[in-house]
Amino acid sequence: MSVDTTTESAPAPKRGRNILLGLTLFGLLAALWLALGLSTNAFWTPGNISNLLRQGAMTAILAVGQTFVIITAGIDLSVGAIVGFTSVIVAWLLQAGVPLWASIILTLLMGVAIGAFHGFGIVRMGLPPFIITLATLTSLRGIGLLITNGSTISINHEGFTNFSRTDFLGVPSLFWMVILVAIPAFVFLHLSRFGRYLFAVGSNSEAARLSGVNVNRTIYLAYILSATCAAFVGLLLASRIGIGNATQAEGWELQAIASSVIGGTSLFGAVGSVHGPLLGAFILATINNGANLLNVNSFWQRIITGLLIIVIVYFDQLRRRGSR
Amino acid sequence: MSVDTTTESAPAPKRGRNILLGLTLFGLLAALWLALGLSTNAFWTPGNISNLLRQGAMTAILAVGQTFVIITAGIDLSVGAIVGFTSVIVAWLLQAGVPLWASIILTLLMGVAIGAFHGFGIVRMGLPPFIITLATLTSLRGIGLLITNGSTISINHEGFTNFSRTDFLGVPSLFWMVILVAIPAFVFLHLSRFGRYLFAVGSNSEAARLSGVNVNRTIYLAYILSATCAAFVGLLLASRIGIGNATQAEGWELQAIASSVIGGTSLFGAVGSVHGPLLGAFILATINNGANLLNVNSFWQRIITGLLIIVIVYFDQLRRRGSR
Amino acid sequence: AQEVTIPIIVKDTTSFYWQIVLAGARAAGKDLGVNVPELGAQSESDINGQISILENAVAGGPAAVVISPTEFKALGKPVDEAAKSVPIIGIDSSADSKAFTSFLTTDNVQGGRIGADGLAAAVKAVTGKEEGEIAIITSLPGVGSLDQRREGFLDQVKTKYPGLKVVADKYADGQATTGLNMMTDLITANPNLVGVFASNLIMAQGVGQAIAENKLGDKIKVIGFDSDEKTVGFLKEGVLAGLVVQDPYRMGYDGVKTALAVSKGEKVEAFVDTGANLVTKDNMADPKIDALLNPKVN
Amino acid sequence: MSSLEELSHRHDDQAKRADTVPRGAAILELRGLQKKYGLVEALKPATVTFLAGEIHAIVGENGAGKSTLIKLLTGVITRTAGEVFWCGKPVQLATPTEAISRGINAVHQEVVLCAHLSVAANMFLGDEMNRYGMMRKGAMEKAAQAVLDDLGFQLPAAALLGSLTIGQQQLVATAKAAMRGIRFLIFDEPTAYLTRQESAQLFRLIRRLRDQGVTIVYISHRMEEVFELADRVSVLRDGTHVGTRLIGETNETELIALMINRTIEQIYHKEKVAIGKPIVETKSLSGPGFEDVSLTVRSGEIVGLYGLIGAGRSEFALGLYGRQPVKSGEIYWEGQKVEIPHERKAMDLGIALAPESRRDQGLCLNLPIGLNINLPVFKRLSSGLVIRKGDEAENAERQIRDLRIKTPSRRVLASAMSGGNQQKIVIGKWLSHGAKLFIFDEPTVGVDVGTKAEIYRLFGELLKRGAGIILISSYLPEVYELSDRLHVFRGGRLVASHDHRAGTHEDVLTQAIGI
Ligand SMILES: Nc1ncnc2c1ncn2[C@@H]1O[C@H](COP(=O)(O)OP(=O)(O)OP(=O)(O)O)[C@@H](O)[C@H]1O
Ligand SMILES: Nc1ncnc2c1ncn2[C@@H]1O[C@H](COP(=O)(O)OP(=O)(O)OP(=O)(O)O)[C@@H](O)[C@H]1O
Ligand SMILES: [Mg+2]
Ligand SMILES: [Mg+2]
Repeated sequence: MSVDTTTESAPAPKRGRNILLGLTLFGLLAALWLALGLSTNAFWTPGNISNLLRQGAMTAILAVGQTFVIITAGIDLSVGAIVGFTSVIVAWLLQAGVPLWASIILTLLMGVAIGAFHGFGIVRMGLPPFIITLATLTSLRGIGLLITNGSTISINHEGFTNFSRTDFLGVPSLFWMVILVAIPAFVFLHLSRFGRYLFAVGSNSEAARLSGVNVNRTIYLAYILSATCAAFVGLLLASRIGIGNATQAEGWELQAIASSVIGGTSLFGAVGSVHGPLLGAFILATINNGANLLNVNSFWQRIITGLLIIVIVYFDQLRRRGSR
Repeated sequence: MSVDTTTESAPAPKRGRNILLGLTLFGLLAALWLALGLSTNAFWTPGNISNLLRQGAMTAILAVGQTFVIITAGIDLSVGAIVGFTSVIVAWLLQAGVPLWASIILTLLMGVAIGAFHGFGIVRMGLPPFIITLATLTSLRGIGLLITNGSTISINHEGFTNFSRTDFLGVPSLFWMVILVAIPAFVFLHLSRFGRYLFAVGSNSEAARLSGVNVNRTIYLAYILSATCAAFVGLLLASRIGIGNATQAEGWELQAIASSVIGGTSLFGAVGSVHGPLLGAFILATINNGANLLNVNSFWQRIITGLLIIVIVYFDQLRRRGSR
Repeated sequence: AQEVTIPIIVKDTTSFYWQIVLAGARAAGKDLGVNVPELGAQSESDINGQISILENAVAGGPAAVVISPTEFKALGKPVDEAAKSVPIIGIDSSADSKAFTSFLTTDNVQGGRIGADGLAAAVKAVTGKEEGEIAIITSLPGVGSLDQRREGFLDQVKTKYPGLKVVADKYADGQATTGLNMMTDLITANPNLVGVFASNLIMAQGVGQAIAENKLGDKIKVIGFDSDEKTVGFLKEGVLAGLVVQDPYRMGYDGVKTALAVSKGEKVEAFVDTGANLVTKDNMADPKIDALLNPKVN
Repeated sequence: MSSLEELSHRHDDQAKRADTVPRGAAILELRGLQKKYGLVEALKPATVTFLAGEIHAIVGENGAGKSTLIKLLTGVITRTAGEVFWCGKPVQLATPTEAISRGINAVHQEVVLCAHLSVAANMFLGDEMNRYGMMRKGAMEKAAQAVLDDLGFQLPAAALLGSLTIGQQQLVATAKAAMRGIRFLIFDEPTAYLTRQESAQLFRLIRRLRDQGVTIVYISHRMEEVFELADRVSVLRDGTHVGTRLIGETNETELIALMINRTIEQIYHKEKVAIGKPIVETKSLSGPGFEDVSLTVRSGEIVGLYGLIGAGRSEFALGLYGRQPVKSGEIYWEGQKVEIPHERKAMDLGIALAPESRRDQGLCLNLPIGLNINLPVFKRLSSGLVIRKGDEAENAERQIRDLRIKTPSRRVLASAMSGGNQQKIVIGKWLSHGAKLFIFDEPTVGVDVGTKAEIYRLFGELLKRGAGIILISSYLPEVYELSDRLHVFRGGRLVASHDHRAGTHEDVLTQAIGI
């Protein structure tokens, strides 16, 4: 109920910190790109850069949605399951002959509904976010499998499945989708008062409530945004793989969370940005892309990813403490 | 100044609550067992009860270790990976001709080392528990796969692989292992001062520190206990399936956390017990066992598990609020 | 002269089966002087991951790519696209694409049928007739090759062995322990069970363990899929009645060999079936079978 | 028009639409208002009337129900029974939003703000200035700064709240409430963390608001403040409203008698104890927030530290206690030079610290009172690793009894205690520790008169046992009356020292401010 003033748990980001952090992560990404450019011929080819932008896109969108939730000091473990589930939903709708636009809208609404259910569980039933989203994670995979009877649903809509492969102005359409999500997300989080309410709720929800902030609505909002981002990614995935399959995107929730944290979001809430998770997601994508190009054994790839997460977050902590 | 507090205005004391909660979960378990006994003939056979005790055992031990960590307001996402990893370690050691006792001790020490590394990351490097354990989760699987080269190591030590199948006094040895862990865990958490320190650190680490609690050591202790429990489960798993395989026990961390929370542990820290997670683990095992006996579709099984988690935790919350 | 690079992309690098494929490819690389990056997703259900790996591999400018698509439909377009810049050789499973230059596959539906035949024979050997309750356990839902094995198995049972009744059709979560728990529960729930088809390696291990624990090798006949030291041991002990074994080593080796030939402009066969065999205690000493069971990994 | 008025009349339309009553008429009436927490009746049915434009003080001992009453009025908690009339009409006041919309606002006993947001963002939280749906960050910051300057609070509006001291945060909360509470403003122990100078500023603000017609409710344990400010005063005892008096028709003795049902002859009880050998001596001790501090504490002696907010006293205490690294200087313990690298070393030597912020540093709020009290001494209560349950219970219950902590059981969670009772738990933690040096940082914040007297008597007990005490307080009468030696801090340095009751209040204050 009181303001948490102990110095450890209330990192005191100065004004410029967010920008500085963004810059430094950007520096890290640039350094990675430079190093890979020097060590492999293939890295700086247009084809590979396109690949990279495509490969980071889905995690990036998930990470932005996840960041809204983490800023409120919550967590959304269900995003991977939502991606798999909504890929089934859209495939099912298309197969049933529902027009494309309606299928897309219905699928996104499904995301809204799932997010609202999470909000309901947290706000009305008083469940910890970890638990309610873990439960939907389990159940959604089950429902998706039931719909497909454990198998996959093919999507025969050419326009839909070609979309993820097209380019626009030389940039892959999947990356345009990141921009499409990131710009309103930025306006929402950093410029509108609803964004500020997310921070306030994450910092001290009692204080927010006493100030007349509708805390419940803010929590609903965060989880709906996260689930809707996930449903959107479900559409993109369905387009990319051309099928609906409920077991896809397993473990993506952890990648989204990791991207968000690498991007400077604090799991204790009230610290985060929109550009951070985007950079985090593309750093992770670069590590994978680079490892493939360098022909690093896929097991080593896991080990390196784990170590890099530690190193990146550690330096971020250092910088934060230093900039106090 | 008089303190005229009448006894009838006493809010339900905490101790009674714990027992009540324990009892009620126990009641739930009993109800489940009764219902299953009525709906299938096979449930109340000695063989099936043995199976059930065996099936819940490993999650139960993981959940107890996890509970220590959660009480300090932390989380250990790595336990599933540790199980898989240590199953590889023990198989590897046995294959290399290391005597059984030495293999077991070395494997457990590996658990201690991993837990200590987590403590180091949290205490010295200032990383959030979620992140450091997520990183080890990723890396450990990689190391395990590297050791086995993506495959499995068979264990040819008959005594070791027979162990998990034996009974003692009619009770499966795996369940004896639960008791072997639970009794010292109970003494540690509920009767020793270190247990109190875990609660204090989880509630307010600054207050604990100023009261002379060695907060860092307490955190080290919690993570070492959790990782060692996981290493112990790794031994049991290796004995049970007779192989070392780094990709085993995937997702068990979430099951352990769910068991712990179903058992009344609060993810915000400072609330938890030893009997709670045990009951939680056996409730989950019963759901799976029952679903198998009733030949419930595997996909429905997932859906039901998710829903039951919500229902159980919800009623637990209600009871808690009511008893305040 | 620059070294020729032919990457091989498998479905799941964390499985023994695919490690044998990679071992074959590695051997071919050594024999033929080709650089063979060993790539692959980390789970058979990670379709998107495999697409990304394919894209990355093509970006590296190889002479050809050998791939085993995780999913028939999903990999179709990516393979089409990749084939625009480099020849693609398919192994093990196919994809919805006409762009493959050559195919070395084993028919998983056929594998399922072989499993059904093996199970029926094993049941008959004990009870004298092809009758009784049987079960199938699939390791993971949503995996193309496992779906095909299940389909082949169920179809064969339905058409050829009407006396065999499938009383349980279960999906696990890719964990041996889950397979083990499921099997012990099946034993409890279905005392008349006579046979089980465990359609991949990890399930064969889990199910085998359950049979071994309950010493039911004589009563319940289990057919597994693929082999490793552990399951071969089970086969010897009579815990498992049979294993459906493919030739992953050859697929890897010949895949790279064919790819090299294609990249040099040579003509290759468009379709090769590397086959699947039923291994039982009786034929396991057979030299040909023995070579399948003990591939030269490493 | 000043910045404050400009802002507080931002919602004038709304205020005009709302009912108004003439000055002196009843603006808010409580009829049989009651609050139960489970079986605990925190507020028994109370009937109180507040008049428009008055300063209405509420007094009562710890746990009497004052904060509960305030929380009911501001929609923080909902009532169990009773009715509330606002300008003669029944209202619900079920949510903070409803209270705010009627112009009711409060500065709560515990600072309730967002540490991660800036001062300006906190002041405008829930009531942002918008244009085209976007926040006007610059405009809000400017307006917030103007209000802070107008009120004479020297705080930067752009600073992060978490970087301020509790006292400064309290000022932000005050500014925020003043900016919004255009009809009815409640202060729950606002001076607890303020020094005399800040208090004076606050009083000026309160009178100014009253003159504008705002109704003020003022809760305090400090009688002189009540008599200085209030027009009327209501007394609560054990959740019961025992009376309301015009300030001119009552006196301190009567109020205290109403509050605690007995009289206290002397609050500042100072035990006469022979002063003995030095226990601790610091020589030019410097660390984060304090510099070059040399002082000595002898057995049987109270050493008082006085200063304004941010003078560095707490930092000095934490440095001496090993919580924060000391940069330079020396510490002598009973004549021996020692290093105190961590808190455990301090405890082993025999130092006890009752820290400044009970919520952040003092208590594990969601754990039982008993566990909190025993936390520093579990080692002593254990044989080997295992705790002796009997001793554990006995120690906790003794402290609860001795300190008269108002709880039915040691198993009740600390969070269910009123502010003053929580403070007693913090003190109780250290009494059985057997320390030689006690550092009390703001020990009487939020503590009622009766308990204050108890605490001062307790100091006497400790001194008689041969202990020494460092008493850090921003409440000048307290340090002034009790200290054998009074040190004044300013800007992290020790700037002046006085013997017992040497120099006047004004001298000390001047030295603390530094004019
Ligand atoms: N959340 C709660 N649950 C149970 N009891 C509570 C709760 N909050 C307060 N109480 C009880 O209600 C009573 C009144 O508390 P309140 O905070 O109103 O006292 P107060 O008069 O403000 O005291 P102080 O001067 O110490 O601040 C106390 O006995 C307290 O223990
Ligand atoms: N984490 C920090 N980093 C830098 N300076 C700090 C930090 N915390 C406090 N300070 C500064 O140290 C000085 C001493 O603060 P401190 O809280 O010790 O003062 P105090 O005399 O105890 O006052 P109060 O009455 O507020 O308790 C202040 O100027 C404060 O701004
Ligand atoms: Mg109060
Ligand atoms: Mg202080």
